[in-house]
Amino acid sequence: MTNLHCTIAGVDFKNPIVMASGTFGFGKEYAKYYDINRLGGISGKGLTLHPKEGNDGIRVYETPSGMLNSVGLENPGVRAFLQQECSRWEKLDIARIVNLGGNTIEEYVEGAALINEDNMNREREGRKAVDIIELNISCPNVKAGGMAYGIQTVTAREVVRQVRQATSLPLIVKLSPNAEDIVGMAAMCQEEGAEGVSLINTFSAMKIDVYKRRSVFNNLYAGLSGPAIKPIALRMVHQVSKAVTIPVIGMGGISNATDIIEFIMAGATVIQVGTYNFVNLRAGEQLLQELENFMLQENISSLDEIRGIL
Amino acid sequence: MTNLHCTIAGVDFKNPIVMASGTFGFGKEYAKYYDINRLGGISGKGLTLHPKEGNDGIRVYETPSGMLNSVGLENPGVRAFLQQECSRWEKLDIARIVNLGGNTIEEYVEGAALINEDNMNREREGRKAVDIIELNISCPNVKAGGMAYGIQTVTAREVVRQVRQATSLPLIVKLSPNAEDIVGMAAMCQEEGAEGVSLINTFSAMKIDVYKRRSVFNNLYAGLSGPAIKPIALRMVHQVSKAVTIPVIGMGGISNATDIIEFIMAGATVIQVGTYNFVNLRAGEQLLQELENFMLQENISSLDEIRGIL
Amino acid sequence: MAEVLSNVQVAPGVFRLAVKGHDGGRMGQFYMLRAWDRYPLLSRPISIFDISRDVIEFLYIVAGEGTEMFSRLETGDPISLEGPFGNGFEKPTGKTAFIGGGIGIAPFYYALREIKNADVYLGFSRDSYMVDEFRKATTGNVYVDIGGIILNSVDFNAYDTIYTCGPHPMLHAVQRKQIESGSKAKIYVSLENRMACGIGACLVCSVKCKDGRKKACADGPVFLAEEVVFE
Amino acid sequence: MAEVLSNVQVAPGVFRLAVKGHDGGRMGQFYMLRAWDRYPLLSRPISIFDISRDVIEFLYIVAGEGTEMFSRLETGDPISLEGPFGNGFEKPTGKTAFIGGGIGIAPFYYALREIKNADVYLGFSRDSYMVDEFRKATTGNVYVDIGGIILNSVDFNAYDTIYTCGPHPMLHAVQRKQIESGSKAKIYVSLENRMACGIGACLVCSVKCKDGRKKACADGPVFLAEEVVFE
Ligand SMILES: Cc1cc2nc3c(=O)[nH]c(=O)nc-3n(C[C@H](O)[C@H](O)[C@H](O)COP(=O)(O)OP(=O)(O)OC[C@H]3O[C@@H](n4cnc5c(N)ncnc54)[C@H](O)[C@@H]3O)c2cc1C
Ligand SMILES: Cc1cc2nc3c(=O)[nH]c(=O)nc-3n(C[C@H](O)[C@H](O)[C@H](O)COP(=O)(O)OP(=O)(O)OC[C@H]3O[C@@H](n4cnc5c(N)ncnc54)[C@H](O)[C@@H]3O)c2cc1C
Ligand SMILES: Cc1cc2nc3c(=O)[nH]c(=O)nc-3n(C[C@H](O)[C@H](O)[C@H](O)COP(=O)(O)O)c2cc1C
Ligand SMILES: Cc1cc2nc3c(=O)[nH]c(=O)nc-3n(C[C@H](O)[C@H](O)[C@H](O)COP(=O)(O)O)c2cc1C
Ligand code: FES
Ligand code: FES
Repeated sequence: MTNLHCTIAGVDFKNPIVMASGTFGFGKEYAKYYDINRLGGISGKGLTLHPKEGNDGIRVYETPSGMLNSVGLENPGVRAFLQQECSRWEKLDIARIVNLGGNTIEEYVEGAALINEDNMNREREGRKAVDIIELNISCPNVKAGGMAYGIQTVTAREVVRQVRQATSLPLIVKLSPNAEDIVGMAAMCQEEGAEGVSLINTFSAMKIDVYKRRSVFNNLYAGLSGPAIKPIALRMVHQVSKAVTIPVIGMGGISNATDIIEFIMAGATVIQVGTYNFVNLRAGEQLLQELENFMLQENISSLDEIRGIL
Repeated sequence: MTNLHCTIAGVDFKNPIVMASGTFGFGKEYAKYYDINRLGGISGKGLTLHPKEGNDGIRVYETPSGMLNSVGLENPGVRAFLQQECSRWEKLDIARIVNLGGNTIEEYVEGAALINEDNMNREREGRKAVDIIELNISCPNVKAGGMAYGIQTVTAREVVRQVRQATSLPLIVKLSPNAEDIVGMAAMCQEEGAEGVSLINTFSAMKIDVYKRRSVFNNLYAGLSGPAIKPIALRMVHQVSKAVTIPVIGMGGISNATDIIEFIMAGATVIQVGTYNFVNLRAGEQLLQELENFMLQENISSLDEIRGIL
Repeated sequence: MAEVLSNVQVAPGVFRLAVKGHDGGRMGQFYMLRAWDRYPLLSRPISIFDISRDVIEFLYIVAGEGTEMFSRLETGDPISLEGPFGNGFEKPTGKTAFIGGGIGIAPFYYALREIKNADVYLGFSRDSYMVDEFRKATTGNVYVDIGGIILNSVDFNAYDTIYTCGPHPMLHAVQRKQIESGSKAKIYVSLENRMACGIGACLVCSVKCKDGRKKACADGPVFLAEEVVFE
Repeated sequence: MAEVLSNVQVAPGVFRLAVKGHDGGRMGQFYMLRAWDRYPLLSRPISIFDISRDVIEFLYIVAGEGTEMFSRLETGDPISLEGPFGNGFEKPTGKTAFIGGGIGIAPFYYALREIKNADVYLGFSRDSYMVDEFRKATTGNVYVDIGGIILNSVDFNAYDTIYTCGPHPMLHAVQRKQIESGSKAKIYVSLENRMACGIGACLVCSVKCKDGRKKACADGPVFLAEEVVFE
């Protein structure tokens, strides 16, 4: 039998396939199409302390083998999430990751504290709904905060440090490929006590409407994701995995089992699938099947045999 | 009539279409397929002071809408270029750019000095062969030097400064998207007296052979180019154009007239075409035709009308 | 995987595609179509043009890379269909009009199977298509305009329910005309926002409405004209 | 743009493609083929299988995305062809053998039009194809091996000129066998390096040779076995 089991900070993942933040809602929509309890985990839509309307204007644009998005962190806010989604999340038998963004350090900290408190209450009642906080300091689509925190290690350190203190939940930090030094950033997260890092978020990128002579996006730049960026994402995951001892969650353009195996070989503990959910509604099911087939065929009984082999 | 004429540091470009270093040899091969004198210019294969063998093993791998290359700056060396290619270059009626790499500052400087001297001799005889030096501090495919100089602004400054002193030819610096701060890098080049910057070189990226359990490339990482990276390249060109007053040469994934117009609107003075040469042997001819059509259709009489409009 | 039965050009650049195998759908709903493996990346949202037993039909115009690939489909080719998605048209009350601009006429053909007596307004910029089919499909009147503004032909006060579908500027004009005419009709617009997931998970198809953000794919594509904030 | 005349499966996954319109070519040369617009990015190098007047033929095996797209080509479809590229086979002297491993047999069919009496060695891993055609094309002998090692059937000392084409390990073995056998024949290998430009401008197809770097696309694909440094 192939063993796909993985662990991050004591949290079990049945398999390495985790759905990426912002591409899977809070799981409800895709649950209509397949049993999402078969996944390794899900990372919910990025939350901020206060509800956010997101960006006006065009929010998506296709590029060669990729897509630009400018959602701008539209979300119902941490409180609404805790009230409206957690009763469903507590029944999910997978690793449940809350993706947390913010405009100011205070917002990040207050958001994390709220999630933490709610989680402790729930845990007491035996109905935990959140396993991990994924700190999003890398969203390129919001004006204030967001990625601003994810560019320079010194700036990011303060956010990570304070959020670390605000929660007893395992903390992973989601890194931006736009960071000046992504390896240094990851090392900083480890120093500050994060239980892991996830990478990469989208690349800051641009599309100009040459007829209208303006950016397609109101927010000027947008975030590039999808197969186009996979070769760069893989390199970054490899570099970061070599530099830190905490688990690395790898992502960026993953669309098939080979991609997953590459990220694991590059050192990732688990991986996330984002844009590919839009290509195949049943991406989770398909990838799991492909991954099992690959491991049987290549005679790999556990991912530990190949993790970080490069 | 549409006017496609552009100028950088007093050098005339009949049109903004310049062939990118490493993708067009020294022009000889493509000259068999169309009249390369119709181009705006060409940037020759990257040279180093001493001949270089380049990398062993696989040197190219296709990715979704992109390609990885690991040529490793194979080239005949500056002297062989001056002896073997310049007699052809002196007859070219286009902007001729020498792309210069190096392993050490001394190599860069000596290479630049050699080109400079040769050029002065030729100029005296009225048979100039080189119009611009493009300083390549951004090649991700060589172990020593190359990109190493292009990551941190402080390190790059020394190379730019010394090469600037070693030549009286116009100097443009080719920037790496892997730079920690590409905008700061460009600003530094301006400060150090460069006449322009060109961007972007390839992204450091990776491909793993999951069956052999090793990198496809002997050199571990390779350089990603092609349409996949265009949205990121365009954003970088826009950012840099806003930050400097010297001309910007934009490139990365350009494959049609719309792409060219986008880069010009983002602020580029001229653009370079790399990977697309492999898609269409007559890329130069095709793009020029498309560009003229676009300008007629959109009633643009000169690129100055739209340059940097965003 | 479904199978292409036919793919016929009905006007320059406009095709009628019949596919065997579907999961049903109500009027005004759409499917995400994909006739390729990896490239282009995203599937294309296309309205249901008609459904009968195991055959579903689409009417599409070649607008870019994806629809161009659709246009090359031949009988027997495989095609992937996900859907039906979206809210679809609510059952109308009273006298009903369908106003379609260009390819925006597509969803109304199937709607006529349920609302058999609606008046139909078809506006085309150059070539008209499917006009005869529409004439046969309704017991109401069919008005056709080529090269003009179809909205000018419609008396908004003559109907109890009006469904509109077409390019963005037309739908914006619908909203303005509703206000100007003081019409008491229930007036709907069917929006064509760019989409990725198609099922409400990614928020890229957001529609700014008077009472906040809605999703074109899941809350729409059909909205009351008055609730949309056009930009 | 050239036009597909036929595209016939001759064995599982192996196709013979006939195209109308070409720019000629010598034995051992290749074309860069492209049957799509933007994706995949690069064109695919394929050897000339045969040429007659305005028709060129290719023999290819489905190995990935691009050749899979070739396999779906139908009569009348457009296809882009650039070439001929490469050095091709030098005119041989004396008794000549062609040794092809798998799809590596492709270039020898056209070569037989010039070297009509060569012996032909065809090695297949599972299914054989084109064997009858080869038998008809030569006045020499045709040897076929399925599932074994074709090189074992060849006496390197029995020929003056030997051309080989096939997978990398086979060509490496050719070099070793040349040394072991002490053969005085001129022995050539035709390499299948990955390519981008196809014309000698990009240096990605580099071949390490005893006297330095050469380009598979422009200096090759045919090299003397002894000059190549196999890795
Ligand atoms: C709910 C809904 C129903 C639709 N029904 C029909 C129909 O019945 N018939 C028909 O011809 N068209 C319909 N459209 C529009 C159709 O989806 C687009 O014309 C098509 O996606 C264009 O794809 P392309 O690859 O040809 O163009 P490209 O410009 O190459 O597409 C690039 C990207 O932009 C998106 N895009 C481009 N134009 C549009 C557009 N107008 N609307 C939405 N996305 C767009 C594409 O989906 C793709 O992701 C509908 C759109 C929506 C949202
Ligand atoms: C000079 C030359 C002549 C050739 N002649 C023939 C022939 O007559 N018949 C035939 O079936 N094949 C031939 N090949 C091999 C053929 O080019 C590859 O099988 C084909 O490119 C694979 O493309 P793909 O998209 O199906 O595979 P993919 O693996 O999807 O291709 C990905 C990329 O790798 C390259 N690639 C993958 N495998 C090879 C390979 N073996 N050689 C070169 N590039 C490769 C592709 O060109 C493409 O750029 C020849 C190769 C060369 C260099
Ligand atoms: C539409 C969309 C919305 C996203 N929203 C978020 C978000 O809210 N928080 C976050 O951390 N990442 C967000 N991302 C980034 C993805 O989680 C992921 O990091 C990125 O898309 C790269 O992976 P992929 O190429 O598999 O999509 C979003 C991506 C997309 C495409
Ligand atoms: C095969 C190959 C070789 C290259 N060699 C060089 C080089 O020698 N010097 C250099 O500055 N850039 C080199 N480049 C980078 C290109 O000049 C260009 O910056 C990059 O490919 C992005 O443009 P593109 O997407 O249009 O190819 C090379 C690129 C490729 C694909
Ligand atoms: S397309 Fe994803 S929410 Fe509508
Ligand atoms: S493929 Fe470009 S030099 Fe050979």
